[in-house]
Amino acid sequence: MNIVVNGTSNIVNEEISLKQFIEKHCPNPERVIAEVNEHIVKRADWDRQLLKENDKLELITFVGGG
Amino acid sequence: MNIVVNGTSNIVNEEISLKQFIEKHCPNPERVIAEVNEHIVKRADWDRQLLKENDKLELITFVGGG
Amino acid sequence: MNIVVNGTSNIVNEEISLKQFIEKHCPNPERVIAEVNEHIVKRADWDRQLLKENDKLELITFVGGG
Amino acid sequence: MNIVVNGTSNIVNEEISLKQFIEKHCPNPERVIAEVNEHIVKRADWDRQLLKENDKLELITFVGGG
Amino acid sequence: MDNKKSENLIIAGKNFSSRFLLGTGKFGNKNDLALAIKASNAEIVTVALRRIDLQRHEENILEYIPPDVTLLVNTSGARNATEAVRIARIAREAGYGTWIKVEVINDSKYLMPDNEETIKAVDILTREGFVTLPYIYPDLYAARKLVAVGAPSVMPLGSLIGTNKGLKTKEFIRILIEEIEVPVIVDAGLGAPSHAAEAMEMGADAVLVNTAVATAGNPVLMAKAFAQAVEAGRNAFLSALPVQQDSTQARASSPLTGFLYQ
Amino acid sequence: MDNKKSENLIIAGKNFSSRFLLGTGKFGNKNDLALAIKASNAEIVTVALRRIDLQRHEENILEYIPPDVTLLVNTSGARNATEAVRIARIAREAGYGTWIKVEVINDSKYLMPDNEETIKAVDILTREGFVTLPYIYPDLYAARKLVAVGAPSVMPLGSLIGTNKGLKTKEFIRILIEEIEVPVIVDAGLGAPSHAAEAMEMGADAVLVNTAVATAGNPVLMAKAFAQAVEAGRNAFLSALPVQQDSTQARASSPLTGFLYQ
Amino acid sequence: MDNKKSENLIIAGKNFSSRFLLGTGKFGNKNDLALAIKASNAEIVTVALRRIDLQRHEENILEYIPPDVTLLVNTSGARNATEAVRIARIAREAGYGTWIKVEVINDSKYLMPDNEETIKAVDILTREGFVTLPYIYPDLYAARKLVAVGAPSVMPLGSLIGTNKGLKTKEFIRILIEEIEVPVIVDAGLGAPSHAAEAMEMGADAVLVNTAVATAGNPVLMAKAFAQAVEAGRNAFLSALPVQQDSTQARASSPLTGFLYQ
Amino acid sequence: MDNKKSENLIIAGKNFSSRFLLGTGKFGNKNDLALAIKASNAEIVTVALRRIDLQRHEENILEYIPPDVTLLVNTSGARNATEAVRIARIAREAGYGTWIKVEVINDSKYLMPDNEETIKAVDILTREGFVTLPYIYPDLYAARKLVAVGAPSVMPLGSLIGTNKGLKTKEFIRILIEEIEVPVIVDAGLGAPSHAAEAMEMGADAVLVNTAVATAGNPVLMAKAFAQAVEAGRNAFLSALPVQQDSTQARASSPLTGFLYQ
Repeated sequence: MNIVVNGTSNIVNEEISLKQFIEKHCPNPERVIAEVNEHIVKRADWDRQLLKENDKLELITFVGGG
Repeated sequence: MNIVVNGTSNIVNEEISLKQFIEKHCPNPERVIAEVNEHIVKRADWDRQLLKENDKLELITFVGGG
Repeated sequence: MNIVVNGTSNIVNEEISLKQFIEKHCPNPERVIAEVNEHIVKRADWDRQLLKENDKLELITFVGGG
Repeated sequence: MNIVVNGTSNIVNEEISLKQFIEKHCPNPERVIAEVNEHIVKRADWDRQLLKENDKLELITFVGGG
Repeated sequence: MDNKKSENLIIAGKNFSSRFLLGTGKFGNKNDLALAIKASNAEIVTVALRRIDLQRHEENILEYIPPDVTLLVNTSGARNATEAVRIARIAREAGYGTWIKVEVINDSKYLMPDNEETIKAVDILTREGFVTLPYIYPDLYAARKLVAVGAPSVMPLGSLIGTNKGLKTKEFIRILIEEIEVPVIVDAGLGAPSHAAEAMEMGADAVLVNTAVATAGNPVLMAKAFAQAVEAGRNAFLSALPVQQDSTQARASSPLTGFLYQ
Repeated sequence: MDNKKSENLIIAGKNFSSRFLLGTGKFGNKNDLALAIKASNAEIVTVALRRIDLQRHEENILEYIPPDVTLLVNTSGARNATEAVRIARIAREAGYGTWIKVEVINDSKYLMPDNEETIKAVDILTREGFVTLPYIYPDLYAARKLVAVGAPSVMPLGSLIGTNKGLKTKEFIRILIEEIEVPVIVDAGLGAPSHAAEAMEMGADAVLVNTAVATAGNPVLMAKAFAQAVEAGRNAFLSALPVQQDSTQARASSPLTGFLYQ
Repeated sequence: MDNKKSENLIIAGKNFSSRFLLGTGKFGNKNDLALAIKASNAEIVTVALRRIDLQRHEENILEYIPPDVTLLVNTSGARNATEAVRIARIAREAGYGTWIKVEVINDSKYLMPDNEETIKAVDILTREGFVTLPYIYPDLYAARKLVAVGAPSVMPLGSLIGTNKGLKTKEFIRILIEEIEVPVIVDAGLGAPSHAAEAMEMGADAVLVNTAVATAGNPVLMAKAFAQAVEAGRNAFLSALPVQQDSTQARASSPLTGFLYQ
Repeated sequence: MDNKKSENLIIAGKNFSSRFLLGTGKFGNKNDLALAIKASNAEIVTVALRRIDLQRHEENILEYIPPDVTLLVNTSGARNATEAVRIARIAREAGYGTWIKVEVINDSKYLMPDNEETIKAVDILTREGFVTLPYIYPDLYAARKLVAVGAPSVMPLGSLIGTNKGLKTKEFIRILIEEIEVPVIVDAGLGAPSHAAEAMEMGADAVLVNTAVATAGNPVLMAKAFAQAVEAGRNAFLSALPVQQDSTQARASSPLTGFLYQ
C-alpha cells in the first residue's frame, strides 16, 4: 500500500491506523498535527482512521518562526 | 432653460447650440473640450448639438500638471 | 564712589564692605560667588573686604546649563 | 663603499658620480628626483656630485596619487 | 486618535502591558528563547508550522514558551490566501488558538508580503473567528482594506526580513500611524534597539523582532535591550519629543552671554 | 579595549552605575529638573555659572540637585582657554568641586567647540588638580592630545548644540571609541532616545542630554525615556549586535520551504 | 536584464534619447516652461485636464510645449479607475494622443496612489489602445500585475508628491529595477539633482520631476541641472559604480608607505 | 559671499572653468587616466611622490597628463609638517610647480588628516611662495587658521579616504561654506556622482574624486559622469533649490480639485 507522507511515497505493508503510523514514525507523537487528504484529523480520531492506498498524509508540528 | 455647466446652474433663455454657448462664454474656444451628459461631443459636432433643459455640460481644458 | 558691578557702573555713597553690598543688593546672598578685580574673595573674607573707588565686582551664581 | 639608497644598503666598488649611479640603476633616469643626505641635487649638478661612503640617497619619482 | 496613548496595547479586546513582541525563529539554543521571553517580558510570541522531519528528533518549541504568553501562529510558507487560511485552520485544530500572523509571500528573493492576498486571507479568517494580525508592506489603501475586513491590527515591515536595516519605510509607516485606527506593529528588519525606539517614538503601538535578537551574541540580553528601547520610545512618544531644528544654526542650552563679557 | 565593557562607567577613579548625564539648562520648571534627575537616575549633572541679575529673584539651581549627584560645572561662556580656566577656578572657590566640563566656544552662530583652546585649558586645569571632561568636535588627533594632557574622558558632539539632529558625527565618534582609551561621552544634539541608543550601541560609554529633555512636553518622562534608551543601547553593545545585511536580499526568520509545497 | 543598458529609453516601441521627463504644473511663468523643456531636452512632458474657469482668461499650456515633444496626459483628479478611464478618453477625444500617466489618488492628505485602482484603469485603457504609464507606490506585486495587464512602464514614487525629500523608497524601487522588465521611471518627491542622479545610478530608466524645477529660483537652469544629473547618474550606472566600503577603515588612494620612512 | 556665485573657480588668482578635480591614484590602466582627464575636462589633477623601485620599470605618470592641466602635488606620506614641507620642496625642485595639496596623516588606519600639523605646513609653505590646498577634517577653527596663514582654498573630507560613503561630514562642510571666504573643495570619500552633486548643491566650490573613478568598471565614463554631476549640482546651487517640506503631508503638482468632483 502506497502512502504519500509529507510529499514522499512510503510503502506500508500491513493495515495500519493513523495513530499507529504516527507512533511508529514520529519521534514526538504528542507534537504532531495530522492531515489526511487535506482534512485535519483530530487527535481523538487518529485511532479509528485507517490508512488507505494513495492517502496523502501531512504530519505537521510547531517550530520557531518570526 | 437650466443648464449645469461645470457643476454650476446657468439659466439660458434662448435656444442655443453647444458651439454658440462655448463661443459666448469661453475666452479661448479653441482650447475647449466639451462633454454633454458625460458624453464627449467632438468639435465638428458642436454646431448641431442643441442644448436642452437640464443638460450637464463639462467644459474642460489642458493645464499644467505633474 | 563708582563701582563697576557685573559690567555696569554703580554709585555707592557710604563706605561699605563686600558683605554689606551683597546683602543689600542680591536677593540670595548665600548663592553668590564674588570676584573683586578678577580675584575671588572667599565668603569668609567678605566682611573685611571694603569696596574702593573703581573696584570691579563680578557677582556670579550657579544656573542651569548643559 | 656603502651607500644607503632609498633605505637599503648598497655596496659600490668604484668611484661613481650621482649621474652615473642613476643611469646605471634607474630604468627611467629622466623621471628621477635625487636627494643626497636630505639635500636635493639638481639634475644639472648630478655629474659633479660624487658619491661618498655612507651617503644617503633618496631617488624619488612622480606617481599617481589622490 | 486617543487610543494611541492608552497605557496598554489592546488588540481584539485583549490587554497587553508589553509592547514588545518576540519571534522564535533562528534561536541556536532553545533555552535562550525561554530566557529571552522572560528577560523581555514579551506577552506575544510568534511560532510557525512545518512538516515533521521523520528522521530527526526535534525539540518542541512550545515547551520553551510560558503558558501565559499569547501564541501568534505565523502562516509563513503560504504563497496565497488559500494556503494561509489552510495553515490557520491547522493551527486552530491543533488547539493553538486563534491568533494568526497572516503572512503571505510569493517572492522567494525579497520575501515581500503580498498585500492583496493577505487582505483576502484576513477577510476569510475573520469570518471564521480568527484574530488576524496581517504582516504587510506599508500601503495606506491596503491597511484601510484590512481594517475594513476586520483586522484588529496591522504589522507593516520596517525593512526586508532579516536585513537588520531598520526603518526604511518610515515615511509610510508614519502615514499608517496617523490614518489607521487599529494598532500599528512594526515588524521585520529592525536590527537594533535604536530602530525599535525610533518606531515607538513616532507613535507605533508595538514592534516585533526576531532575527536581531536570535542571532545576537547574547540573545537574552539583546531581548532585554529591545524591550527597554521599546519602553524608552513609548515614553518619548508620550512625552512629546521636541522637533529637530532645520536651520544649521545651533541653540545654546547653557547661558552664553552676560558672563565674562563686556 | 577591555574597560569598554566594564559594568560601571569609571571616570577619574570614580564609579557611576548610570551612563546617562543630564544637563540642567532650559527647564521651564525647576521641580521638573529635580524629578527628571530622579526618574533617570542620573549621577552626573551639569550646571553653569552666570552673573547675577540684581533686579530679579532667581531660584537656586543647586537646591534642585540631590547632594549625592556629581556636579559637573560647565565653562560655557568661555571663548578661550584663559576664560575657561578662570571659570573653573571660580567654581572650585565656590566650593563646588573640581569636576569641570571644559567648553570653549568662539563662534556664536554654530557654537562649535574650539578644540585647540580646549586642549590648552585641560592642560592647565589638570595640573591644578581638576577633573576635566572636555566638550569637543570629534577629531582623533585632538582627542589623543587631550588624553595626553590628562583628560579622563572626552565628550564629542553628536550634532550642533540644541538641534536635536542626532548622531551626525557617527563615523568620527566611532573612531574615538576604537582609538581612545578613556570613556567617550556623546554630548550635544541627541534629540531622541533612539539617538542615545544608537550612540551606546556602537560603544559610546555614556551620553549627556539637555535640550531634548528640558524642552519636551513632559521632561520627567523624557528623562526616564533617555535613561532607558541608554541602558538598551548599552545592553545591545554588550550583546554584540548582528550586522546589517548589505545585499538587498531578505533572509527568512521563519521556515519557508517544505510545508504545503511539492 | 539587458535592455536596462540600452542607449535609448524605449517605451511602447518609441525611442527617447532623453531620460528626463518634465511635469508642467506650478510654473509661475509659462515662458519658463518652454525654456525649461528646451534647456533640459525633455522629450516627454506631462499635462493635466481641468474644468475651464469661465470667468478668467487662462493661457493655453499647449502653446508652450514644442510639437515634437510627447505629451503624457495625467489623470490627476481621478479617485478611482472609472474616473481615470474617463479622463483618458477625454484626452484622446481632444486629439491629444494616447499616452496617459495613470494617476489615481483617493487620499487628499498624502496624495498616495491607489495601486489597485490603478491596475484596473491600466487594464481597461490598454485594451482600448492607450499607452499607459502608471504612477504607483513601489510594490513588487502591483508592478507585476501592471506589467501583466500591459503597462509598458511603471512610475514609482520617490517620496510624497511635492515634498522634495528624495528617494525615501530606495530599497523598494531597487526591487522593481531588478525584477520588472519594463522601464522604471522614478516620479514624485525628487527635490534635487543629486536625488535624480542617485535614482539613475542604481539603474532607474528615467525620472520625472515637476515641483523641484517649477518652484526653483531659476526654473530653466534647474531643469538643465536635473537633465545633467540624469545623464551623470546614467553614465555612472553604465560604468558600474564601485561599492561602499563597510568597514570604518580608510583605503589610501595615494601611496603612503616607502617614502620618507625607514 | 558673492564670489561663491562666480562663474569660474578662482584659486590664487588662477581661473578654472571646471569644478571637478581628478586624482590619479589606483588607475589600473594609465591610458584610462589620460582619457578620463579628457572626458571630464578636469583642469587640476593630483599626483604624488614616491621612492623609485630600482627593480621595476614603471610608467611615467606625467606622460598621461596633458601639459595645460595644473598639477597639484600631494604630500601624501607626510606624517607631520616637516615632512610635508620637505616633499613640497622636492616637487618644486623637480620643476613641478608650486601647487601643493598639503596632506598630513599620522594615523595609518583611518587616514585622518592632522589639522594642526597641516596648518603649520601651510604656514611655512605659503611663506616660501607655494600655493597650498590643505586637505582637512572639516573643523571651522582649523579652516579659519588656514585662511589666516594664507591657504587660498580648503579641502575638507566628505568621508574617510577610499570608502565611497559620500558626504558624512555634510553638516560641518556646510559651516565652512558659510563661514570661510576661500573656495571649499570637497575631497575624499565621494563614491558616486550623486554625492558630488549633493556637495555642489549646498554650495561647495568644487570636488576632488579619485577612488570612485579609478576603480569603476569604466573609469573614463565614470569621470565624465562625475563632471556632469558637478555641473548639475553647481547649476542647482545657482538656481536656488526649493526646500524640503518637513511635514509628512504631500503637495500636489497637478490641479486636484474642481474636475469630476462636486
